[in-house]
Amino acid sequence: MERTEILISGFGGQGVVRLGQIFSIAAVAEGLFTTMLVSHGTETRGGYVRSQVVIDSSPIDSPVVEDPDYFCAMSKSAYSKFGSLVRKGTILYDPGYIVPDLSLLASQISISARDIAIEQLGQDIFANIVYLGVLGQYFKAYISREKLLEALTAKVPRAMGAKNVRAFELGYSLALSSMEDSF
Amino acid sequence: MERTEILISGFGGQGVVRLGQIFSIAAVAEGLFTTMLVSHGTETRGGYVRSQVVIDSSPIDSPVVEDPDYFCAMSKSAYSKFGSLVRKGTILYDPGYIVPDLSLLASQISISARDIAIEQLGQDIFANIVYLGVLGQYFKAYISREKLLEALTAKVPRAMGAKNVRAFELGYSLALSSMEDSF
Amino acid sequence: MKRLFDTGNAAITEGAILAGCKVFAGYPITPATEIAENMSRRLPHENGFYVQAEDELAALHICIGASLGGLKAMTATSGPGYILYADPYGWALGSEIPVVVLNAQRVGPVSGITGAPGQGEFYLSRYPTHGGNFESIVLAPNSVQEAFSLTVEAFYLAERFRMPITILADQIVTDGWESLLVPETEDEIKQMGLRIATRKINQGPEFYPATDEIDVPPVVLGHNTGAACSDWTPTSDGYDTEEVIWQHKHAYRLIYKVRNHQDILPHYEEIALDDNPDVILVAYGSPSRVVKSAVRAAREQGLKVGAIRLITLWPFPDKAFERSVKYLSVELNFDGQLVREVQRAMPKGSEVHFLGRCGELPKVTELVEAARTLINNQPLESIQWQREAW
Amino acid sequence: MKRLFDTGNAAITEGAILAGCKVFAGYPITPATEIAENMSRRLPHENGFYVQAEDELAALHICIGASLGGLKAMTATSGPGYILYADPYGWALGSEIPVVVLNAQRVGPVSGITGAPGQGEFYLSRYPTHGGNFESIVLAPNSVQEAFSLTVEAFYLAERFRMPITILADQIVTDGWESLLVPETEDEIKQMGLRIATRKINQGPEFYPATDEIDVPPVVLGHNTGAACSDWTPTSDGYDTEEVIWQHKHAYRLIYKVRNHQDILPHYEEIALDDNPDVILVAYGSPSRVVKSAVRAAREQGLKVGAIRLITLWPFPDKAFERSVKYLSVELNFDGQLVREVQRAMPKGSEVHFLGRCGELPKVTELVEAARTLINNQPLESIQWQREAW
Amino acid sequence: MDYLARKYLRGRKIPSSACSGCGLGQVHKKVLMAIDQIGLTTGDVVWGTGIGCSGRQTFNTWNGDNFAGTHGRVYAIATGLRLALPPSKKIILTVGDGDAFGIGLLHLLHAARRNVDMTVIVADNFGFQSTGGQYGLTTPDGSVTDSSPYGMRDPNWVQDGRDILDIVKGAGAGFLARHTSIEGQNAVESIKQAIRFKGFSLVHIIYPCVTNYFSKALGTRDPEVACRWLTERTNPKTEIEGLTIKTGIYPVTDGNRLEFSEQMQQITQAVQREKSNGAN
Amino acid sequence: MDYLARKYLRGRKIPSSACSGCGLGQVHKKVLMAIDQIGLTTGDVVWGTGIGCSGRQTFNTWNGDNFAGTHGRVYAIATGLRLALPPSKKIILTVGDGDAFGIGLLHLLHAARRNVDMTVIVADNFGFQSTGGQYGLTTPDGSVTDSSPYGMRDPNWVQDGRDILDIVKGAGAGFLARHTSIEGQNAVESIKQAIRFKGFSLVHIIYPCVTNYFSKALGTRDPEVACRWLTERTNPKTEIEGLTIKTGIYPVTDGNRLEFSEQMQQITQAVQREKSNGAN
Amino acid sequence: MANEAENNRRFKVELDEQACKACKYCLAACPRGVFVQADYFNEKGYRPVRVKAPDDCIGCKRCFFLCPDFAIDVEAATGEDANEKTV
Amino acid sequence: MANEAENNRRFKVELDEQACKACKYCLAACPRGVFVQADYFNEKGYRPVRVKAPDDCIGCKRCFFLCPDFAIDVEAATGEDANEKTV
Ligand SMILES: Cc1ncc(C[n+]2csc(CCOP(=O)(O)OP(=O)(O)O)c2C)c(N)n1
Ligand SMILES: Cc1ncc(C[n+]2csc(CCOP(=O)(O)OP(=O)(O)O)c2C)c(N)n1
Ligand code: SF4
Ligand code: SF4
Ligand code: SF4
Ligand code: SF4
Ligand code: SF4
Ligand code: SF4
Ligand SMILES: [Mg+2]
Ligand SMILES: [Mg+2]
Repeated sequence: MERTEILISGFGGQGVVRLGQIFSIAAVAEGLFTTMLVSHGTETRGGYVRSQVVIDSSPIDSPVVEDPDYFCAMSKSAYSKFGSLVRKGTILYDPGYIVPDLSLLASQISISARDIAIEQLGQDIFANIVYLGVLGQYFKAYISREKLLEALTAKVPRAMGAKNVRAFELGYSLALSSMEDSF
Repeated sequence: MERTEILISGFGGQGVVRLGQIFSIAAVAEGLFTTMLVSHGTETRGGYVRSQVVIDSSPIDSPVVEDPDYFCAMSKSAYSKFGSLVRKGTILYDPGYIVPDLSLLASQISISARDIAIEQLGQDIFANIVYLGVLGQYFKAYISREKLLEALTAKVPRAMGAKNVRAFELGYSLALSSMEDSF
Repeated sequence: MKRLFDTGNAAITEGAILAGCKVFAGYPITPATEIAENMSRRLPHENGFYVQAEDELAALHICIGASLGGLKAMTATSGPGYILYADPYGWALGSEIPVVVLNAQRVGPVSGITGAPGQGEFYLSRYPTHGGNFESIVLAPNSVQEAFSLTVEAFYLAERFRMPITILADQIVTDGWESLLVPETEDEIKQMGLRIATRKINQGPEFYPATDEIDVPPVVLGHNTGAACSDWTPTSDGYDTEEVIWQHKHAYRLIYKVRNHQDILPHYEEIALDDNPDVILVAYGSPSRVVKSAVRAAREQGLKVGAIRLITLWPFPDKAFERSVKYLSVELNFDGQLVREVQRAMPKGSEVHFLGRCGELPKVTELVEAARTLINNQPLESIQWQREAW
Repeated sequence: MKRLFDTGNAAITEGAILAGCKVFAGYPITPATEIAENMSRRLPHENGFYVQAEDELAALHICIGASLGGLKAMTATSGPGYILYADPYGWALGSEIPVVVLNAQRVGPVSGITGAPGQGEFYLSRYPTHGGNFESIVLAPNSVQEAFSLTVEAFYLAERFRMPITILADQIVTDGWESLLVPETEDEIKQMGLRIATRKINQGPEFYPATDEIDVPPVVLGHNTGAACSDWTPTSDGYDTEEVIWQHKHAYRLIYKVRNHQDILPHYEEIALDDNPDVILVAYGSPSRVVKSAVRAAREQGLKVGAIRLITLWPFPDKAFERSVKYLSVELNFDGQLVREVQRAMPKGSEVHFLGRCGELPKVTELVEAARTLINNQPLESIQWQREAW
Repeated sequence: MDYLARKYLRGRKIPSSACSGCGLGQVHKKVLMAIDQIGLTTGDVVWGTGIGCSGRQTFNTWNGDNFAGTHGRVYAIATGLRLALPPSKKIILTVGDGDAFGIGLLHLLHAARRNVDMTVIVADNFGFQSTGGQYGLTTPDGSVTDSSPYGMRDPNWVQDGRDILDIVKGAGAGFLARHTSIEGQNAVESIKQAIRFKGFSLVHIIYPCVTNYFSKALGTRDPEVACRWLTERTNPKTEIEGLTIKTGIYPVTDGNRLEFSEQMQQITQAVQREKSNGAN
Repeated sequence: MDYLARKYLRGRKIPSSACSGCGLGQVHKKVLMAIDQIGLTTGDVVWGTGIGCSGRQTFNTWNGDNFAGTHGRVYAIATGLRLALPPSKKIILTVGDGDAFGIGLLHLLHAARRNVDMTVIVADNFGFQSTGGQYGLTTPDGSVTDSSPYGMRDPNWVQDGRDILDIVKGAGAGFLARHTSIEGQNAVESIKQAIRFKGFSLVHIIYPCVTNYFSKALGTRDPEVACRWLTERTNPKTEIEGLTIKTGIYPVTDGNRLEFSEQMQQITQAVQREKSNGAN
Repeated sequence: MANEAENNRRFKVELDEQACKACKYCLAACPRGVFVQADYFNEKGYRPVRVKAPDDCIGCKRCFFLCPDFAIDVEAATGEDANEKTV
Repeated sequence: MANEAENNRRFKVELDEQACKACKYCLAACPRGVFVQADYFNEKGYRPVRVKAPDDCIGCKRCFFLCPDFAIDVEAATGEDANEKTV
């Protein structure tokens, strides 16, 4: 597997870090080298949160995502701040927060994670796990569904286990219609 | 006047610094450049105290006394610590504390300041001002008796003024019999 | 061997515990707080103690007191706390007491930016306290795995040199997540080249010998050895003295026990230097990861570029800079600190340049362009900003 | 003009009062205590205040608070107190508040020797706090007269650069007694080249402009200008921000307001350099007095020796070291600090050597012999003691 | 923005970046109500803050002059500022519990000893919250926090017979009071008395941190649950296990000491009088 | 040397380099008498000191293990040492008034809060004497010293209704007492109780500094004059102007708190017990 | 903002919906049920509380005291400033 | 040191004259005038106090309590250690 960069960003409390963490744990379990950088605005909640994940079959030098293959854009400010960074990759934006800027180079796919979470699971906090499922689809060749679910159940409170798995499945089976290129 | 170095040392409370200070104030009053370094053992009383005075008609570079022209040795430990430093100069030792080591290069003159102070003034604390008088004799050509007395009275408590002047006169008039060379 | 995905802070905690750390005293500060949190959870299981101190000054003094009683101890902070370590750090240097100090550098000065990386304490880690007359040992990890291994190494060196050892990390290394291998058996520990030293006790009567030898057991109180250690210049049996000759011997020992044993300290890493490159990038900590990517990217574009990655920052490895070449120091500060030591150590006829960023890592593209600019003998862009007035 | 015979500490007090110092907050420590004592006696007569703080950290913060309210302020300490200034020193750097800080260096590390001279804080005075991204201004007097004039100059520079200025003295300068001339009239002040700046008040709205210009009035609170200053990176109107772009501007200003105005800082002194001597002694502070005597003594013995005496230590005057020659750095420490900057700044083909003493000044004879040894291309004796094991 | 914010605060940081449900704003508002009811203007007050959530959310909200000190040091800066400001100018400091009762306690006690005219508002959220929620000096015994996963056992300043206000009173503070952020006008009245007091005054106000403290200690971020927990323990009629909060004015022995900057002026005047009539 | 010195002290620093007439030795001797009368040996006590006259004169006189901390920090070092030493080992600290009540007060109060088993002997000579005699936190109001040439007006910790022992008591100290160095066996009895007490104990002992304090404040270095001054003001029957010294045991509210290192051990054992019976 | 037209009320309750962080202190504290949480999101992504029944307000100012974000004004409708009169 | 021969005394007072710093606490405190200041100097340059009238000692131990330099021992002459019995 070549060096692949994933950028995930939104506002505090959306589980941006949790999403990157679960995905990475699954990658490590598959024997891949993985790095994740987390940065946020101010010390308190509410600022922007960004996590940069790099996955590679050989040791990773720079952990900085400079040319993301995938960008999970989960809030308006994240999209406007990092959208232009994506050149060859794909922006997976949540229409619940973002009106896409078509002048951007990257191909863009709408992932209505927040609405799916609210409609199917009653709370928007599961949107990040819907995204997990979507990423799972893109990386099917390298990271198995089992390893993703294993990592997911290990990381979420037991009481919320079922709803999280449900959210994952919804993302994993989401029709990515306007997806131009697929692995 | 050439660069002239005076070393004064004894134990805490003997007025080693006061002696150097009064002598220097008189020298400055005569328009001479003067430096004085003070160093002592530990922070508390009782350690050795040393003052190094340099006098010159032009600005002084090194304030360190490396080859004293005069060494007022006022205690046993001071004499044993610094006696060997004096080569071309004269050691003025107080026999009340010191048995002179004749193997030393320097010419040595006994100044029984402590005994004079006790016998004539009832207290050994005036020994340092007897030494002031002795130094006054050696520097007659450069520092007047008036400037020395002026500096003395300005620096000692008024109540002790008379006794201090008396101690100075005793030193100033002391027969320095074994004085080989004189200014 | 355990395969984990965790942060530098977690790796540091596991490394310390593997090395035998029994006391962690600290004070919360971003980005080092997680070490304290991990320790408060893990140490009780290892018969160890987590102490939350009233401030950083007390935190390092509490660690030193524990070490003085025979327990291995560690503290961790960032810039604003590191300067409050100066007093205890000096005490541990002078009394030769083993302790490990971690500084997760963030953007300064003052509170600067709390959650972003900086490298503003390069010189302060050499002179973390007043007075001079001592040498310092400072190790700089650039990954989660190395944060683990250098923490184990720091405890090892602290015992052998009986002195404080600084781990100079930055926010990317402590907060960053990476795959991490943790040994579970003695063999695995050896395989990973990890070194662990057990605490010996100085039985006296000579507690402060005027020698440059290491492996002199530290003073440990409570074993009735009649040991004495203080903030004053010590005689060989530990009395306080104001004599210059004892101070001279004390300085000789504090300086040369380190300078005469640099061979056992971790060595710097050379990257693509075999073909005498035109430009050598110099870095430590997280920027060195981007530097490695930049060397590969530059080589792909036909630029003869290499790199030197420092691991032991102090004593500064002069012998790494024997080549006469253009050096480019890449640092997370704007005033340029590492660059001055490269300029001092490099042979005459070479050039030194500086690329400073702060609060974010430089981009691979930026470093490749900088190398190209130098190869073409043009001035670096970063120097222009001096004339820019916003 | 008054002709006095007094100590460096007395001269510093008079210089501060002449410059308009109204608040001295300090904590007792040898050898700086006498400044506090003089201030407690003199300031009430000048409508000023002496405050004895609970520790050095509070002392410099109290000075900064007074300056923040519009009063010129100063504090003084030695090594063990200077490290406790790191937190407030950083605050004054970041908030650009004028204040004068004196460090009377004594022998270290830790409590070392209290009443003897050292020069262990050369690098610490450049990096007195964490975080980097700033330049420092450090002045080093070598006599009682210069302690007086550089204290006046420090207050002047503090106002124009609106930042803390460090006077790096040593125990010989502060405790030494010398003849001292003190001006009594405006003309005499001008004759002696003394510069005094009055305190201006920043009316906003731009309190932190991203410019390298000096003479930007400092923030003063209590005049209802709506001013804001903090420990965080400031926007131009003083808000706290975590944005990297503002941090970049803040760093640019803290570095380049100093680097781009070095011309108004006191220049180094050159001694007997006209005939391109074989050896140049380099020193600051009290050792430089012995160096001057040694140059004359060496010349008398036919040795072509000169000297460079630094007055502004930081920013380090690289241009003083443009000659290709053998340099010998004479310092009051054993680890060698000034020597590293000479090695960094000197041109190719020159050599640098180090002669370290501590707790006492070197002898003139020792320096002359060292110069002779270097002229004869032999190794310096001081390097041998590394191998000596007592 | 309400009328208080429009009258006294700068728009840019209102509403603050505090979490939803954070009680800090309630503390902030009570201080502004006290200032408003005394009739002070922005020019009458220099506002200082510590760091952390309390510092970050109140710094540069005041439309007059203001400053933020480093952790625990604002009391020393204010002491120096006091010497330079005219006595009429008020100094009001909003700080955190860690700032005042942890790292800054030495400077706070010495400011009280010197009776420096300042009003310290300690916004107590039961620990170091801006660094992620570690226990502090007022965290209720047994609480689970990020740095006490097995329940906090470190003796605090507010239980087991200890009361930090006792210590501050012993240092010489002239006016002390304790309230919670969810109390009403009675808390505002205490703050008014503190601001009016000519010397060192301190008001300890406990407010709910829902994101860190209450979410870990009570397992919920719901502000209502936090309010109920606080109300139950404030001046409880019945015996209740764990922390109880007695609010109101905390009696001090003698409130009319000479103020610090006045005492300093008196020394200067006495010395100059003595010199002028040639006494020495 | 007398029998106490022969039994417990090292010859090299006895007699100390203290000035003639300095009362520090009297404090030092009372501590040794207490140790002797309890029946402790040099192996039972680790002795720590501050710096200054009190530190310099007592450091490395104890023939067992001993250490000297930097100014004001020995309480923090002792806290760490407490974790490593067996509970039976006593920690005794001899420190100065500036060390304990000035720069070191934050660490001292937090050591008391944690109830760390140590005995702090504060040797109070009314100021910073080793640095030449500046006024300190216990210097009597109005005293002329090197840093108060016009008479000290800075409020201290021991007059005007303030008592530093009140503050230390508020912090949680388990045993407190005050004596002067010229008192007799009653002072030794208090020190014995302090050493026996399992937790934080402090004995404040005032002694005459003849060289700096009394020479400037009373114009004489004569120890007898200093003794008379102290005796007049110790437990005075009649009203007397200025500082008075009430000696004896200073009542604390509750003396039987869990000791710091015991509490730490309990956490470790509780956590390991819970883990072993698979609770989490 | 609340509707200006209803001027026969004794108290005017205004709630700044963009400043609101949906903490619902006001909602829980109001004895008259004047508030309700909206179903739309404000700029910051919170579903703000809005004034549902302004007429029922009795001017107790509990909401004003408890709102951490300076988002609620309660004034006596008759123009004379109700804020001075304390509860 | 005090003369060993006088063994019919109830208390033995020993004074280490080299350790003495002539502070005269003992001299002032002794109710029986047992001490006097010598006219010679000891090594350190002090004129030490010496035991003038050992017989008059009543073992009150005031001198022992007040001597800052561990220079005085007061023991019951009958060998049984007087120090245990406190004043
Ligand atoms: C010397 C120093 N140590 C640590 C920190 C890190 N720090 C930043 S905010 C904070 C929390 C302070 O707690 P508190 O004063 O209670 O404020 P809160 O965040 O709880 O409102 C800390 C410890 C710092 N800024 N400076
Ligand atoms: C951080 C620091 N500040 C100042 C000093 C200087 N200093 C040395 S001894 C001393 C006096 C301390 O007074 P106290 O504790 O009362 O001891 P004393 O000398 O009076 O016995 C001081 C301030 C120091 N050693 N360290
Ligand atoms: S972390 Fe707690 S105290 Fe800080 S802003 Fe959030 S709720 Fe308020
Ligand atoms: S200065 Fe005072 S306290 Fe210090 S040794 Fe001398 S008499 Fe004792
Ligand atoms: S003032 Fe009282 S009744 Fe009116 S809206 Fe607010 S809480 Fe409800
Ligand atoms: S109290 Fe204020 S911030 Fe909270 S829901 Fe009500 S209006 Fe919104
Ligand atoms: S024990 Fe009492 S009577 Fe005997 S010498 Fe001592 S003071 Fe005098
Ligand atoms: S009390 Fe002790 S030191 Fe003082 S005079 Fe008597 S024997 Fe000598
Ligand atoms: Mg808090
Ligand atoms: Mg003292």
